Amino acid sequence: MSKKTLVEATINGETVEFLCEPRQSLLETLRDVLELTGSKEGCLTGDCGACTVLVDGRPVCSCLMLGVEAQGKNIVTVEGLAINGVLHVLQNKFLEHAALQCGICTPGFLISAKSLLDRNPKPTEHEVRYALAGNLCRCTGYDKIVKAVLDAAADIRSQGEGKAAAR
Amino acid sequence: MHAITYEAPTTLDQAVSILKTHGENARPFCGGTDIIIQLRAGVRRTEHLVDVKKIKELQTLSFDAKKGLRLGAAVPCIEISESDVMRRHYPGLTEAAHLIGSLQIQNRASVGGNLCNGSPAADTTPALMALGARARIVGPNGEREVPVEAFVVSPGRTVLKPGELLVELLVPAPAPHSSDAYLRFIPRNEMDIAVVGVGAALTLDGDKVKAARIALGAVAPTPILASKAADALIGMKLDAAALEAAGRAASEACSPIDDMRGTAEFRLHIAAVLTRRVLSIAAERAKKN
Amino acid sequence: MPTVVIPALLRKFTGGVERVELPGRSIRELIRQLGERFPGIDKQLLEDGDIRPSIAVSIDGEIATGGVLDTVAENSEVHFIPALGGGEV
Amino acid sequence: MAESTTTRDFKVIGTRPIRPDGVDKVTGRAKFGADYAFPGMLHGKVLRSPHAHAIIKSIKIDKALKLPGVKAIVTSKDLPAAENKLEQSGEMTVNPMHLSMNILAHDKVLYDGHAIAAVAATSPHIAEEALRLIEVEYEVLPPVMTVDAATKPGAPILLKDLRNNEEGDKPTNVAQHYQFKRGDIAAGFKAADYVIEREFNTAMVHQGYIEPHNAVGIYNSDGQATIYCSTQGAFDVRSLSAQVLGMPVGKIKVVPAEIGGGFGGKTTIYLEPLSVLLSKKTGAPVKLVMSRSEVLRASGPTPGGKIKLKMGATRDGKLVAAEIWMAYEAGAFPGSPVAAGALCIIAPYLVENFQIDAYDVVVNRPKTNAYRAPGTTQAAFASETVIDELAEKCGIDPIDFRINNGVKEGSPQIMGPPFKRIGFIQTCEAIKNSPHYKSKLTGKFRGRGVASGFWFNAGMQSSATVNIHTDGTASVVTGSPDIGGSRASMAMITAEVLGMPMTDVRPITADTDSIGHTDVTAGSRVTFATGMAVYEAARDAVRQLIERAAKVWEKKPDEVEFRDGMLHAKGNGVPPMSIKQLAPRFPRTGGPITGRASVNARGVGPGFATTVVDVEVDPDTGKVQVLRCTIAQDAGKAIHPSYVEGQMQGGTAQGIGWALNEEYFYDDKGTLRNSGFLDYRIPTCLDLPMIETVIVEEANPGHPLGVRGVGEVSIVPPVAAVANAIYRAVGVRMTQAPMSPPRLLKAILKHRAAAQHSAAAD
Repeated sequence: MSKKTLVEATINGETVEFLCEPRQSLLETLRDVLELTGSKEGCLTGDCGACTVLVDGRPVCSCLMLGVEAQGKNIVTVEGLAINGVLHVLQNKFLEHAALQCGICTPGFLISAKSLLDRNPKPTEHEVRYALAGNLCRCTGYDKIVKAVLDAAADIRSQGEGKAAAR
Repeated sequence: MHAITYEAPTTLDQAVSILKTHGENARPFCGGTDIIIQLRAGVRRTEHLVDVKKIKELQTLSFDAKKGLRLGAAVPCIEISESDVMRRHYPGLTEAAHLIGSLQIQNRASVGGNLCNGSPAADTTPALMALGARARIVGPNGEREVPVEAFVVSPGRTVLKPGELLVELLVPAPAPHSSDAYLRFIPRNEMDIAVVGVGAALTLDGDKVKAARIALGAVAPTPILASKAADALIGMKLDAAALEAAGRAASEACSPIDDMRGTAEFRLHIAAVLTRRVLSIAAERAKKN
Repeated sequence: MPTVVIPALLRKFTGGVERVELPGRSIRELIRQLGERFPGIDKQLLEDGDIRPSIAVSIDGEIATGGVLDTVAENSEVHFIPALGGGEV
Repeated sequence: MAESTTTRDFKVIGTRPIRPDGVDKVTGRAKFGADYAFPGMLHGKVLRSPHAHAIIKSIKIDKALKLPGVKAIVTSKDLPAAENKLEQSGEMTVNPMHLSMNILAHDKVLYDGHAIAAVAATSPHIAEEALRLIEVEYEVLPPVMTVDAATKPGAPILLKDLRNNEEGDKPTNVAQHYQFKRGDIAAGFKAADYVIEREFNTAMVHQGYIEPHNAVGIYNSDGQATIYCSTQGAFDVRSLSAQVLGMPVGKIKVVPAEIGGGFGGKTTIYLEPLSVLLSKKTGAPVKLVMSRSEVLRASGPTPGGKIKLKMGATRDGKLVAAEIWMAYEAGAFPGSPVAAGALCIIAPYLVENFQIDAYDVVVNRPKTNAYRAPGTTQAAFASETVIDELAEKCGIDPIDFRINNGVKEGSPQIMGPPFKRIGFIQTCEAIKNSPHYKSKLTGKFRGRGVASGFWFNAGMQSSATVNIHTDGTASVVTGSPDIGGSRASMAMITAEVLGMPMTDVRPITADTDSIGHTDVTAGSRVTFATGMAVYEAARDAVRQLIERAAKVWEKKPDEVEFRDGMLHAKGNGVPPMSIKQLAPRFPRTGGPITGRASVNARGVGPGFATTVVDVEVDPDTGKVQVLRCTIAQDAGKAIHPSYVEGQMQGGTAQGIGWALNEEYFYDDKGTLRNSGFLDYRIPTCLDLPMIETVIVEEANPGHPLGVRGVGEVSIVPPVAAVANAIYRAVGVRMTQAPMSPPRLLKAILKHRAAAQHSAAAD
């Protein structure tokens, strides 16, 4: 039948080893093998983005990557955004702006938004909308999500300036 | 999904020998953004996936002003859209790579994979065809090159034989006063498959067309070259009449179907519209080169 | 007296009559009195002794919740309308 | 009943605190249905019909059962016989036999994706492989896909037992005819200077919640079953599953998980009884999760249909008559929301003469279910487009036309009796005065359109408990699954009544054994009805607090009053006491304090919305871009304005998707060709502008806080508003939704050809 493979990867900063079948997606591996159920399944075809995780700093749909491909990779999921219980600025802004209703798409949006702000701390509204176009939300009409991300970017910039001023 | 095996060779020889031993049951595996979906849906029953992303030749992107572009089959689309060289010399191909799916998809999907998937609606294939790209293939019986327009033989099927592997795409260096462009029509602004896609490459001589290639996607069982439409432009000024004629000729080259993405009637009309638009964009760019 | 408005499709029982004044003070009484005045119409409104699940009772413009037990006032207006489906929160 | 909320000053209500369940949802901790796992849990998959209409001649499962890892397979043989009659369940009427036939096809499959069998195995992959080994022999019948096909003479009959209220014992595909009348339409049209008559067609569309249906069933040897699932109504899942399984309601406990969107689509059952059946057969917990394709093929979309509408107005812009014929695709079983559509289609307007005939028609498509203001968006597309056309003929601004004909307090409802306090005119005026409507729209092929909408909203049953903890903080327990942030509202109402900060109140959505019966989260009823129960439960707790304080002070309860979270003894200088101070004395004054309330809520306040959109059309491709959008909606009282805006924006976005690209695309064999998010195109982030909102607060006199429902009516105006904007942009009146590029381009080219022709003629 389907033999399992031993995979070693860094997930949310921790080196982990796990066994998975080649046919198991990274999403399935994260959720069913590693019990990281924060990444969600919405379509299994790469169209909704609810399963988005960072692989070596790039957002990918974990439903379209095999678990065995994670070998040697650095993976960040929504569970890895808060550091020692301190929420990431994006998480705080999503709460402040009521940028979630049902919350099923939220983990994917947070990951996509983080990857945008890591590269581009000064995005325009259109750049935010483009970066989030691979994540579907059916509850909010995106309005409050886009505002939350723009506000988070502003926060990150002012913190940066703060640090610069301190130096 | 049915049970599969997964191997990730690091050299071409290893890859070819693995593919050879499994024959029909094996497939090269790159971004996975098409094949994983197809395996889940049961439309492909491949049992052995051979991950080619660890092979150096398939990961190289290099440009030489004389020799042109060598684009490894596994180079992810995101690297193309983020490459200044690509944006400068092959803006149309870059646009096409940038249009595929979402950022999440572009981080995994490759131009080579897009071609090997053999979809009539692949975005990068018409762009490659317009540029006169060739596909370098290795297999048990050595190497061969195939022009991209001959690579896809029917929906989902390509010239690749069991054991063969697409290594890289070879794109000629753009001549002076040349450029390319790609446009597609989709109902939304992102995430859709092309209802019609048109790629064009032009070389200008003053305000006249010296050379032209036009390719279309999603309007026939495979991506097609609209040679008549392109040839008719040679020696012409790209005025409204010429664009109109080219659009009509491109549309006449199409044999589209009705489906959930659009009617045949709609596709024929859009093919003409996009051909006019894409030619104008390519011309504007060519003037600047 | 309370007024009962006959649903369009049940007016075949009333010979086209649209509004009837009846002395009843509860939905149960009103339906019984309707049945006496227009034989058969009560069976269209009742099932196992209560309002059919497919029907809602509106008293003075508000959907009532007590079925045949609901009471009505001297000048109440009673309508029988289709039970409706709903959507989000 | 209610003090006018506009004159009341609230401390918590109307503010924008962080939602209590927020942190769990941004950290990935929130447990949705598919996130549940139990030791020894098996995974289930469902075999579905590839045919739209066929007789099942045989099902062979032996090969599948032999596959290693396969533990059990169930078919309709495992379901008890069910009665063919209507029953009330929550707000819906249910036919137990049809429900059972939809869970697992009995002798016939009635749509592409109809469930036939379910497998439990040690992994989802093995269960999937097993499906391929189940052999089903079909006798394929011609599919009946549209209202026209289903009603033409000699049409194949879907349900042999189906009879309607008019054709006696004749087998039919028409499940029901509804009719609503007022005045004399012939006289009405005689009085009209302008009469517009058009036929509209709309496509079946899906709610498109991102979370697929899911269920984990655990059946214990003692006959007790537990179901974990994402649902809008745990109590409905319990009663419906009990019905399908022939189990006593009391033997089933339903634990509502966090729910990833519903919009009406998660008000019934699909996988829940299967998970229990498979668990009973295997003795292990069984989890089933639908794929996206299964969600689109086999859950409950909202109907497409045909609407013929004729409306007349006088020269000075008074609507005088309406004649409406409408038929909706119920899907494989009766029960489309066509009656609701009929009662809403012209509800915002005072029309003295009308006749509305509505038909519920079964077709070989999935059984439709509720979707945000069910049946009304399709209807408003027709009426609001024709009203726009009449306004144009009369040369009156479309908003003024609506204000002139709009219903207000005292105007008769479609059923006759007068409206109580409502805010329709106010929503029109809010849009008229909005920066958006006042701005000038410039540029080629751009247009601005407006439309309005009405929805009843619902009341129904809710229960709530408010517990005062030993430290004087509180928890509020309800049975209403929280789709859009309702736990925040429940906590805020509790905090308001108890005079404590919202952060001192923990809101809980309880399972079906832990709270009194509570009807489904639907009909925009949670903040209204469950909010009413919470308000009463909190007041019950306050009554008890007063008694306890009286005891402590050795006074009579009427000598103690409760103000701003403090207990005050009347008269002499006894220092006031906070709840925190009183709480430690609960044990010696009678024990814990638990406030309770259960309501079958009356006093529902209907909802109105008016929306304006600006669009730009590409005349060479037929593609429409929405440039700007503003919606004004009457909330009665906005408890948490951010989440009220969220409901307004979300419904508007769904309406825009409905207007432009969303539709079920079936081929001639009745197979759904776009059963995925790739080709079932809901709007992405790049397809929408910011959605500006104006919350109108016209207090509902039937609610202690003035609340109306806000969840639904926002979806009603956009389809018509977009159609009206397209007309202003390119001069074509669209009568088919969605107004997708191929359809719009065709209309534009036809319009151009006609224009050239007439130009040539001059």
